[in-house]
Order: sequence, then C-alpha cells, then structure tokens
Amino acid sequence: MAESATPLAERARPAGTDDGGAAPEAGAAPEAGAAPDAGAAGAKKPGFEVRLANFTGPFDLLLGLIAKHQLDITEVALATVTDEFVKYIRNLQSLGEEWALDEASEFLVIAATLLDLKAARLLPAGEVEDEDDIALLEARDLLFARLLQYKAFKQVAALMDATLELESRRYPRQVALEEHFAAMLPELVWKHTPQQFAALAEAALTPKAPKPTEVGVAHLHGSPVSVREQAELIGLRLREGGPLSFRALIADAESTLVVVARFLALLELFRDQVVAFDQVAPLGDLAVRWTASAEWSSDQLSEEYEDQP
Amino acid sequence: MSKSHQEPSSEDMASDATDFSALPGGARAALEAVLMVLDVPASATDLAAGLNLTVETVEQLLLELQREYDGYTVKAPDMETASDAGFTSSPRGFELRNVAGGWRIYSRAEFADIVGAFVLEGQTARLTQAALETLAVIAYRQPVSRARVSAIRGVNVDSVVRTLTQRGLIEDSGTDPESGAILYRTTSYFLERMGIGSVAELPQISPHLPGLDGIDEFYDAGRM
Amino acid sequence: MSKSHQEPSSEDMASDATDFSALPGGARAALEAVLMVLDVPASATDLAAGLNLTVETVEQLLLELQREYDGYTVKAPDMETASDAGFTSSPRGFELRNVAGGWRIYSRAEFADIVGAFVLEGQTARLTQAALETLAVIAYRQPVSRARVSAIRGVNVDSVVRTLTQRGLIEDSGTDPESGAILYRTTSYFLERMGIGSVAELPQISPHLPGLDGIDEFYDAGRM
Repeated sequence: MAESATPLAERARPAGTDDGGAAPEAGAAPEAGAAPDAGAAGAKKPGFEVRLANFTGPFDLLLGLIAKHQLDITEVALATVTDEFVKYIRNLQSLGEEWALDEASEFLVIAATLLDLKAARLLPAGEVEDEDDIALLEARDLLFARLLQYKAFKQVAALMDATLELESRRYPRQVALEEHFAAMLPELVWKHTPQQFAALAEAALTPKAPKPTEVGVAHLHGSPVSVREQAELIGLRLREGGPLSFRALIADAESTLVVVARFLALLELFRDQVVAFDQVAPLGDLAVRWTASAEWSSDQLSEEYEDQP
Repeated sequence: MSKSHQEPSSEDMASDATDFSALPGGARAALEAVLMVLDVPASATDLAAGLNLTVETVEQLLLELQREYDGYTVKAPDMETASDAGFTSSPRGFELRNVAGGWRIYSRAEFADIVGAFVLEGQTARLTQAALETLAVIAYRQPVSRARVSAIRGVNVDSVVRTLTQRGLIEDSGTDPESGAILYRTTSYFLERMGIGSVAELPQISPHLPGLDGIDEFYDAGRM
Repeated sequence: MSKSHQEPSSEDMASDATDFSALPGGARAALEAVLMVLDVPASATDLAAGLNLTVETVEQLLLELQREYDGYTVKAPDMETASDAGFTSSPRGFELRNVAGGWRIYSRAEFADIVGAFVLEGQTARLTQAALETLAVIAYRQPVSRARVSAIRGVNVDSVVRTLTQRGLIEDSGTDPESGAILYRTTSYFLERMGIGSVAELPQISPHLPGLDGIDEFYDAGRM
C-alpha cells in the first residue's frame, strides 16, 4: 500500500534490539514468547507463581504448566501438572487471595481441561474399538488443536504488543483548528430545551445493561431441513462431480443443522448401498463415492427420516 | 475531517485547477498546508479533491514529501517535478506516513521521549495481556462474536471487549444473522495505532498455526 | 498541549543535556518534532526546559526554522550552527509563528482559501447524536476526563470531544491531579445556547444515576 507501511513482522523484530529488549521479543522461541508468565517463573523457580493481575485464562495457565516442564503436550506428565495446579490453588488460598466468581469458574475450566487431557491420554494409541474411544480421541485432538490455536494467538498478540509499543513513539499532529478556520464553521443549530437536554443526559448516564451473550436459540426456530432433500442434493453432486470429500459436501451448508442432515443422509445412502467411503489415513478426509446406477431416486430411501427435520 | 467528495472525474478537476504557480511553494506547499490541519489520516483521493489536483499528482507529491522529510535528496534526475523540493539531506523532526488508508504527519519516533514530555496526556496506557490476546483474536477472526473469542481464549472476555470498545480499538459491526450475537471488528483507529494500512497487513498467522485451517469447524462442533 | 515544567535554571539543564548528535537531525529536528505536535503555542523557555537546551540555543533554532520554512537559505556564513539545515529556498506549506510569546506551527496564510475549503467541506450546523450525548454527560458530570466519558458512553469519544471543543461548547479545565488526564467542562457559550445563566440551572436528573464515584464500580471492572 505505501512505502511507510512495512510488513509488521519485519518491523517488529528490530524493535527488540532498538528498545534494549523492553518490547517482547517478537522472534523469540515459541515457548518464551508465548508464555511470559511461565517464562518469568523460569525452570528453576519453586512453585508456580502467577500474579493475579497478569492471569489471563485457563489456556494460559495450562500452557504455562506445559511450557514449564518443557514437554510436548502429548508427553505431559499429567500427574505432575495436576499436582502443581492443586498446589497453585492452595497457595493462592493460603495467601488469602479473594476469589471472584469469574476467576473461580475459570479455574474450574482448567481442571476440566486437564481432566479431558488425562482421559484422552489414558486411551492406548492405535486401539480404537468402540465409539467412546473415538470420542475420547476426538476430544484429545480438539483440545490439542485449541491449545495450538490459543498459542498462535498468544504469539501474534506479543507481535502486536511490540508494534503498538513501537508505534506509540510517534505522536500524530493533532492540533486545534486554527481560529480563523473555526470562525468559518457554520453557525450551530441548537433546538434543545434544557428539559430535553436533561432527558438526554439521563439516558446517556443510565448504566447500560451488558449486551447479551448469545444463546444459541436459532436452531429452535430454524426452518426444517429434510434429510431426504439433502440426500437428493448429495446424490446429484456425486453423480455429476465424482468422488467428493465430506468437507466439500458440507462446504456450502448454511447452518449446523444442514451439516447434520447431510451427515444423516450419507448414512442412509450408505445403508442403501448407493455410496461408498474411502479414507486414506486415520482421521483423514473422507472421500464419498457414488456406486449406484444413475436412476436412483431419493424415494428409495428408507422412511425413517420422513418428515423429520 | 476528511470525507469523500462527490467527484467529477479527475480530468475535469485538473482542467479547472487552481493556479498553484501563483502561490509560494506551488502545489507541493498547498498539500503541505492541508496536511497541517488534519486530525485524522486523509486519503490521496480526498486530498486530490480538496486541492483540485489529480490523484496521481497528489500521490506523487505525497511520496516526494515523505522522502524529503526522511532526508532523501529528492531532486533526482528522474523526478523533474521535484525541481523545487530542495536538497535536504538530514531528516526532519517529523514524518509523513500512510496509515489506516490515509496520510498524516507524525513526530519522528526517535524523539518520543522529548515529545512525550510536552504532550499532556501520554499515549494511552499499554494493553494488558488479556486485552492484547482478545484484540488479536478479533483482528484475525473479524467479524467475530464474544462467544467465539471466549472459546478461543478459554475465558469470559466481556469486560475486556468493553474496555477495548471504550478505547476505540474495536467496534460493534452488526449482529450475526444466525445467532443474533453482536459481532466485533477492529477500527481504523486500531490500524492507525498499529501503523498499517489495512488488516491484510497484519502478520500472517499461519506460521504460528500449523495445519489448523479447519479449526473453526471443530470449534462450533465441540464447544466446551 | 504544552505543559510548563518546573524549571531549574536553564544553565543547570544544559549541563545535563541530551546528546542530540546521536539523534537524526540533531537538536533542530528534536525541536521540530515538538513543534509539530504542539497544540497550543509554547514559549522558548518551556521548549528549552523540555529539550534540555539553553533558551538562547532554542531561540536561535526557532529563528532558523522559521526562516527555513519561509524559504530563506539558512546556511549563511554567519550562521555556523545551521550547517545541516539544508538549502531550501522555496517556502513550505506551513510556517512557524511567534504569537503572544508562544511558538506554534500553522498552515501558511497564503493557502487559507484552499485549507479553509478542505476543512469546511462537509461540516454541518448540527451536532450528531453522539456529540449531543457526550455533551450531556460532560454537562452533568463536569469536570470530567475523556476516559471517564468513554467509560460512561461505552465508546471512544476522542473525536467527538475535539468537535465539541472546536465548537466552543466545552473547554479544557485543567488536569486531574491523580491521573494527569485533561478535565473538560462546559463553556459560557454552552450556557448561552441553552438559555441558562449557570450549570446550576440545568434541570435535575435522577439522583440514582451513578455519580463519579459509582461509575468506577460500573465501568472500571475491566482492568487494562
């Protein structure tokens, strides 16, 4: 866009050296850059020390615990981490820290996360037998993915911090309008009576109710989605476009409900032996193939989902 | 203070142009004069409309001024229009930058300590870790709901979002048609504070996020 | 936005001077950086104190800059300190003026028509709803800082406060001793437009609305 707009990553790096290390080191190793809390705690420092003002969340703490033990998440010695977590909480209590409800619930999320991780770890690799096992495996992957994502955001947050810090050293020229220009502004139209003005003030000063956190109610009123229609759609696409991945088949789904309907439709189609599935690697993309004759119609589907959204 | 002008085509405007040769310093100085009164970045288009010059001319003049303030000798053989731009070769105390889609004058970063002593209200306080992470998620996932940001950060972000809004770094950008949730996006003030032209200039997140392109889908499926 | 420094004599400060030779453009550029962002005129004494230079040096530099902006060739045989000031011989679009004992950079008078047209384009005679609400909050909670008004309104009010100041409806009434933030109050022009004699005549509003103390609890929860 402009000469002045150097890509951030390039500028953020020199910042560390220019400022004598005052800004977070953008190019630092992931662990150090990502988890200042853990970095501060260091490998040697006894106890897990987190200042409450700096505490930002369960993933933060979890990452900190993992980073501190310099372990890959898949090899985390959970017993150690869990012990340490409990110790951390006891320590906070002994310090007489007051716990706000928010913070307490955040810690509960950590506990749950650790429990998930532990449960997932209990599953012996490569011996997936029943659906519960699969669910556990997915939970572990999901958790792992979330941790990685959180870590990535933590890293870009550090980059942004360095950039904001660097940029704050430039002050914009922002001066009052020179008087002769100010005098040229159109005369202000003022129609408010003191009472109207007071009403305005009253409204402006009334504390606003916090904006509602969304509750997912949309599905309750969603338009019905028919499994049969979705089966028809899938059939059409597979016959025309050859094998498609499940991902591709749901790419245009406008809601989760449609995704679910297409999934159910696929199961139906599989039962009716008109499609086949290929999966190259475990947990890899699922390729769906049309195996029936071109004359198939959705009327041949079982009646199970008839008229059910 | 900038705004979009209803423009006749730039050719029309040039034909009807102000006679800058009668003014001291010509079009370059006129542009400089306008830059002096800006209180938000102004685009080359707005500046061109206000000065009755073509956008191309203004862009060239802006680049000339920018280089001159930075101390480059602008009278190069290939820049004939820069004939009166002088031979300055030491940087000025200020710089002209193109940020958030517009141009604006800033004091040079090297003098931050000195300038800071004169500016009563220093630049806003540094953001906390929580605020930075929330801002990062919103910047990369915008428009995005608080619930999604919370899911990524693993904590409730309501109060942080409120503070970021108060500081003008993010804003309400309507509601999600499906969930009815308020969606947030970053503001042009955010771009200005980051010194970038658009969010596309934010550093790529993918090197930090190996192989997780499809994570959003995962997310909606398994919300904790 | 200048601030008067508690000054030891300027000689003391000079002995403890900043090493400007390490900065690009030296002391002259440092002075220029300060002048570029100063909102209200600053005296040579204030500038000298802030820059850790003697008043004499600053006065000389100010005159040099003034002449340079006006297009004089400043590298004259009798001005050895101006060695790096360049050979500019065409006037800049801005000028350095000494008004009532203070120095400030203004857009050059010759460009008043062009600058005026640019500034006034799109200006309306009406206050926006955001401006009105902000004015109402300031009127009932004055003196009050921008940060506090932002907290009450939930959005950044910087640009609206600038507009209200520009319109002469509010003014700077000193700084908060604790935070150093500028406090704003309504002006006599505001009273005139409201048709009342003093702010005490503003109609009562509900006493149950958060006052300045209560607002903290409501809005400052999100630590930044």
